[in-house]
Amino acid sequence: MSVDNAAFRDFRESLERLGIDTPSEVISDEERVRRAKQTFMDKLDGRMAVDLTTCVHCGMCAEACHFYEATQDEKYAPVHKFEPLRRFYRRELSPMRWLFRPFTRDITAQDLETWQELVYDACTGCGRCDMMCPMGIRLSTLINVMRQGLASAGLVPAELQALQNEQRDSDTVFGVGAGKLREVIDRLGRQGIEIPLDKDQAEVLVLTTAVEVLLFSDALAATAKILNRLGADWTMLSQGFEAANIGLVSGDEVTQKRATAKIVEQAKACGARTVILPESGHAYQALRWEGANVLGEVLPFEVLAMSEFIAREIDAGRLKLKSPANGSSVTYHDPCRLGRHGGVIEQPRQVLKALGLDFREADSNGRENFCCGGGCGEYVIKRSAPLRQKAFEIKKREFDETGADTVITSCANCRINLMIGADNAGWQKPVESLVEKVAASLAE
Amino acid sequence: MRKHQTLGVYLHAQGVSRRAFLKFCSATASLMALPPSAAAQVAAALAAARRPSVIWLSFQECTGCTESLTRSHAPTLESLIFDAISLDYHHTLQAASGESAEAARIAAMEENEGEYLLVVDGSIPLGNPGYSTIAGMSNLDMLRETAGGAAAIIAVGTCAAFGGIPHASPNPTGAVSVSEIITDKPIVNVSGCPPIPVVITGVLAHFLTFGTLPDLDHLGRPVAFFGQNIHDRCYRRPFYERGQFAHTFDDEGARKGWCLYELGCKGPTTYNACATLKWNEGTSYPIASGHGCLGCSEPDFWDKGSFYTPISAGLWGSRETLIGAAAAGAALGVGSALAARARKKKARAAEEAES
Amino acid sequence: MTLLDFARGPALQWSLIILVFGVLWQLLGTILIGVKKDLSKPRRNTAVRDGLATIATRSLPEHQFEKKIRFQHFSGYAWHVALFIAVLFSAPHILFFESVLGFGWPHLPNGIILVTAAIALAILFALVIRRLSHPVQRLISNADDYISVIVVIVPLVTGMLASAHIGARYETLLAIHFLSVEALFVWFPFGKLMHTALTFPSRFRAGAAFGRRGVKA
Amino acid sequence: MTSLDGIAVKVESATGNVEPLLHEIRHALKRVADGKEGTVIDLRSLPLAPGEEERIEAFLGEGEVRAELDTFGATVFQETSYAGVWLVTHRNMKQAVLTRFIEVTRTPELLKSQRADIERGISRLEDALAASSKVERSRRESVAGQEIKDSG
Repeated sequence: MSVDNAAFRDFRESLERLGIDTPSEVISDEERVRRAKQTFMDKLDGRMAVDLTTCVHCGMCAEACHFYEATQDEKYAPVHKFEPLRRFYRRELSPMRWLFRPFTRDITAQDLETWQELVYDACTGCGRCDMMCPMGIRLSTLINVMRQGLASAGLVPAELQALQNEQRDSDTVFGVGAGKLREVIDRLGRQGIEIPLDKDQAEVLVLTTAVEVLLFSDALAATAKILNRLGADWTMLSQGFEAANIGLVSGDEVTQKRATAKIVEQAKACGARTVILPESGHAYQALRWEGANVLGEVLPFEVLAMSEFIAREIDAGRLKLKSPANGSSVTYHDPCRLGRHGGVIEQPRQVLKALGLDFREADSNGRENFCCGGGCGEYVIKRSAPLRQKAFEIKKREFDETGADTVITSCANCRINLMIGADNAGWQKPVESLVEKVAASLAE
Repeated sequence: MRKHQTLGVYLHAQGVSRRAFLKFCSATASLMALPPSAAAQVAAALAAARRPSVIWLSFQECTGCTESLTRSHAPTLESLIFDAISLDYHHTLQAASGESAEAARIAAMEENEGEYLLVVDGSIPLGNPGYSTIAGMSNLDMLRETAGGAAAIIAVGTCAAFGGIPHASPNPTGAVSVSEIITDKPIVNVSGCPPIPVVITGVLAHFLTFGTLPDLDHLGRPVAFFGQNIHDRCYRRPFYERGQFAHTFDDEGARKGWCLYELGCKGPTTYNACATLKWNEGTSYPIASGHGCLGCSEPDFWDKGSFYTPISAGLWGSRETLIGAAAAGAALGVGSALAARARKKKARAAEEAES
Repeated sequence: MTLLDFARGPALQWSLIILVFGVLWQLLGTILIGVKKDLSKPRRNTAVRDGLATIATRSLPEHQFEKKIRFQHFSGYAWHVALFIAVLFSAPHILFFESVLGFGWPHLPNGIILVTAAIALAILFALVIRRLSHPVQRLISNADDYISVIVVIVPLVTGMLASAHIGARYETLLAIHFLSVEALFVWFPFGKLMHTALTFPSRFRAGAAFGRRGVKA
Repeated sequence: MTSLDGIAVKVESATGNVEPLLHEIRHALKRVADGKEGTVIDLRSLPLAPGEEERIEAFLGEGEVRAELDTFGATVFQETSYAGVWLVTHRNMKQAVLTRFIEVTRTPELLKSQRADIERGISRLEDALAASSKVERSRRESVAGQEIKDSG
């Protein structure tokens, strides 16, 4: 069901072409370093300063990282991934900077280039190390500052840079604009699934992502079915449907802010009190937790992930489900930015329980879950494919250990990455969407 | 006793039996902290020893050292050894006075040029020479003159050995020890305030017995007596190991005779024989009497803080300096944080301008 | 002035001045850089409770991670506990603290202190060997790590020697012990030993930040 | 001592030196039994807590022989209840203890008559004998003279 194999092949092929013709900006080494440092200076805050000072170099964070776990290569130790940032801090921002400066090597363009691989190819910002650190250091936020600095220095990997440029310049991702959305909505309409588009006013604004439009339209259909069943006053907007935020993952603040502003503007215009995000981890982080902060204003609506919304409606007794006939066994993969970074951990489990499925928890789960291996835009970087595949083996082993027939998740990116990993490994277990599972079990 | 007689001949002439002499020798060996088996060696050496001339000079002192020696159990072994030397000058003890006393000193120096022992108690003022004089002669001049022909010098008491109480801060007379003035003669420091009398006689006995000075530690003190600290030889040491301490002078621990470390005992850093030789005819010593060691045989013992400050406590200045340092650190911290904020603000503005 | 007088007097005073001065400089200079107010709507308003919980829970074994870090975890516990016992409950130390702070507390017998100090030392050596041999730790270690470990090892060793009166005269051992601790004081504000002061604030903030998103950190 | 007893000081100290000392004595005694050299232990060279010396004394007890030497004050040789273990106490003329030794030997060296003293004794004896024979002779001579006188 749910995934069109031909569409999946096309999508994988388009990924192969991504970034090939992205013009690379010509920047001198000095300028790269200057820009990176300027961003570091802007982004490093007092909390990060405390973290950088309190680190005792115990190296335990390595044990949390799926890339270290998969390769045992010491350079993938999370603490090592922000080493240039630590040096920058000691030289330029720490209270003892003038004391440390003579003893701390300055960062060079070479450093930045070396670290590009470590922070883009070998870190998905999953934050598992944040949970491990005995000092309470939030390593993922420090690595994110590294990404932001590298983005300023023009060192985003070409594939991600291409996506970022596209969203920054034309507000589309993977070429999915209003036309493509309408096409899908029309197709679904013909199947009897009605999606209200561009209503002037609506209680609920529903967003989707390019990946959903291209690959997982069943998930979009499922969302529509559920909202329609609830009789919600909802709409999608052809000028503000894209929940994906490439700026967040590439580290480019301008793109991030622009993508967020667009959603907020549209939501305000239609008077939405609730904005429902599609199955996407980073979209949740971008709007739910960072939206207000990048815009510098409190958002005038509540932001819910679809899984969170469903759980609430079930809990309130508004959404009734029937048990699936076969009672197949499932396990749930927590998307990092929904679970560990987002706090949506219990809700999907409540939903699975309500579906009456034989739910089996994997060895790592919830706040300690292992990343799918391709988050934070990493799955588009061709160079990192072998590394991702090694990390996928961890997921595969854990999923197999549960004995569950199906892997359920609630993030299109996780889903794609797991599917690519499975495809490469010849692994047969289906990776499905939570929303689709719910839509398929709506009580008559 | 004629000066060039051997001690053996002298004692024999006095009708002292060989057995009595051996008793004397084993007691002497014991007081020199030699093993009992050394008694025979001591006997042989002493029998052949010649009677040395001794000149005793007292400078800035309280006569406590002389008192310690002479008020000990006389007539005793110590006095016997004292008898065995020819004390030619000691202005407190000698009968002669005035010019005849000084004449005795000059005579002894001339007669025993290069062979006499010089004993000094008290420190020497280097401030105004008039601070301390004998027969119109400053201590410094008298020491230099008398030391010139001495075979060796015994600095008795902490004043002579290390400057002692006159040397204590602010040292108004500019008092110094013998060794700070005389550098070309062997000097034995018998420190203590006062020194244990048998230690004084022990050193004399050693000189008498072997004609040499005993082995000295890095402060010029005889290792035999100053080789171990009070703490290591203290009978209260087991309490220290068990962590049983008296906290005040009248608490349960004090009554039970527990360790006095917390009450400022300087035993661990004080090298002397008090814990084994004891005082008052072997009766007791300060710790046995319930008071911590003051460390009187160590240099500058008067200036090392309160006698009642434990040695593991710091002798640091004042809480005010620390509060000052804290205030300065806090100011610098706040200042650098404000500077960091300013730099961040600038970077932020530049970021926004460039994007 | 003897070495001990120097160690107990001016060296102690200056090292304490540097310690207090440096710690406040580092602490305030770091924390006061400031954090932007988070404008997102919190899932729950329990920041203080979550922060405090994380301070506690990061000291507990965690199920998911425990199997991989058991050695470091328990050696870390043992090292810190042994160090604290040796530092805080040795009678001479309490007298020292009393001279600085103005109050004291009960102590443990010398033998127990020596054993715990020996345990602390053994663990520290094991951790140093790990740092020198484990690829990750070797990669991420810098001069600070090695200086910090040395300024901690030396006081432990000299303290044990002074307490057992082995190796030199007591006052020399005591002076060296004092001086080594003073070296620790002087280094403290400038290196990773500051984790002593910053770990709990760091954990608190992590707990509060994750807590407002509804995640137990 | 009565006034000191009034103060409630109860010293519970033990240096731990007593038992090792007693063992040392046992070993020394075995050596003497094997015909080897004796041993002298200077009690002043050991740190002892108040009462410990008395404990040693009480442990060793008193044996068959007690000898006293009277020169520069009294010296007492007390064989302990263990034959071959002697407690030797040297006192000065004021009866104060100078030194105390435990001698493990058949006879303490100082108790034996010394060669020099024996030699001096011989000469004194000879002198005394000579003096006494001179007296005898003169007495005899005077008696003989009287007899001559009487017979004359």
